[in-house]
Amino acid sequence: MRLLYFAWVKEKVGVAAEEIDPPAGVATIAELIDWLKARGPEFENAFARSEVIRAAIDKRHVRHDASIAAAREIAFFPPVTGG
Amino acid sequence: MRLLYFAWVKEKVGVAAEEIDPPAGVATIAELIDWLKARGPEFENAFARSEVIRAAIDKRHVRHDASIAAAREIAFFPPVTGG
Amino acid sequence: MIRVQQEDFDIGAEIARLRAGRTDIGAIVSFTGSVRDQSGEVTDMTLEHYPGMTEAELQRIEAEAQARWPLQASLIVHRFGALMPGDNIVLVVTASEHRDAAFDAAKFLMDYLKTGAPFWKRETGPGGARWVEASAHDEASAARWTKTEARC
Amino acid sequence: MIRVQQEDFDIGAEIARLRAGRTDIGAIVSFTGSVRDQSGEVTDMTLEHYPGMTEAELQRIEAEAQARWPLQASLIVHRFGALMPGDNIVLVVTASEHRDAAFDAAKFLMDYLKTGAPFWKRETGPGGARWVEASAHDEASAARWTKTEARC
Repeated sequence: MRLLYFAWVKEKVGVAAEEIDPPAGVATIAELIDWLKARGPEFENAFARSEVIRAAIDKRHVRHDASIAAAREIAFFPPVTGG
Repeated sequence: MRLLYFAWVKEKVGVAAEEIDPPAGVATIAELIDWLKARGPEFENAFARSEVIRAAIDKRHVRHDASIAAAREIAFFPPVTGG
Repeated sequence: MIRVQQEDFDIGAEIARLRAGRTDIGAIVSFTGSVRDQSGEVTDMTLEHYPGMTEAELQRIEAEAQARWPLQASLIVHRFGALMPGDNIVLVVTASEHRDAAFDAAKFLMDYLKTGAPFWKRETGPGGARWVEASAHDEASAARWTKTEARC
Repeated sequence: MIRVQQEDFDIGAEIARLRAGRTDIGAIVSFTGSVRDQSGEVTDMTLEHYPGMTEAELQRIEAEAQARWPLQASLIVHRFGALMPGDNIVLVVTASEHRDAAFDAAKFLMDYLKTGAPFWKRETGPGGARWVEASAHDEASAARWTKTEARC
């Protein structure tokens, strides 16, 4: 699946997008965040306060308990500040 | 003092403005309306439902119990419908 | 600022003038009221007003809004005379740092203007001419601003 | 209708296009959000967004407003990219027969857009660049529309 990062999440992880293939046990957004944090200090840092991180699956907002089973594109970003 | 009439009040009384000199006993808007109604059928008709008539003294909205003692210009009109 | 005029107004130009050269404004709300044909029931309209009192009332209403909300600028333009369906009647513009003040003040200005500014609409339709009746809803809308809770 | 674009918009032209040829509209509300310099604290701003999701969210929010209020027309235009103090960021326009629907829908669109549309502001000032923090007030403003009582 494809991961996208925006705003300071992108700055902290150091990339805008990447393809990942998490193990079968990673079933939800929350579990995906935990898996990402174990990949290195830049992910550990970006997702340190995971409760403020927002997520979208296939361009729709989802909660951290959402299943990622059918996801093609998952995005992580801070609370939005448009308008 | 000068009287002004607007909208259907003006149409019913048949004039837009006039100078009047009511007797000393006419002290409030309500008493002025009663005095006007006795002047003829067009006034009787215009002020028949006096509770819907709005009044202004010197270009400020007033209630029917307002004193007309210091009034130079008194206006009568229906509830406003601008905007 | 308030203006009472027979001629039309240009919404974009009015907003542009209000904000010209300013970089401190965060939110601008405009309200435009126009003549509705009401499914053919209205072919034209005449707006009568009370010259002198109209200006005084609009100024009073604007001052009240300026006292209640932190407005950076405000504008009321109201037309009178002969109007056709689709024509502009009234424009209210409010500018503030934040959107709540701009929205609330614009709504307040319209609610108060509707019940206080001495204008009277006379509509002409297929059945002839008639003076528009005041709406109880407008009275209620204006009354909601007099509650202590400020809104609604 | 919704648009996401880098270039500026013309408020007057957008409103004119929305109402062109129509005589059934009674009330038009516009909201314009712009970059504030915040007393010199902001020299420029960059608006990042999530292409594709932004359009989907704005369409979803507009459809929600159309379902809640009897709107005759609506428009959301949101910019992205590099902006300066005084520049326009967002335009919301709503048209309805009556003013309450137009006001409430415009306010709703802004409240929802503020908490749902995937935009992120990065401001630059004398002290450097920083990502703007989301406001708890905006979350509360959006939440008020989910109460059964509809408003406030």
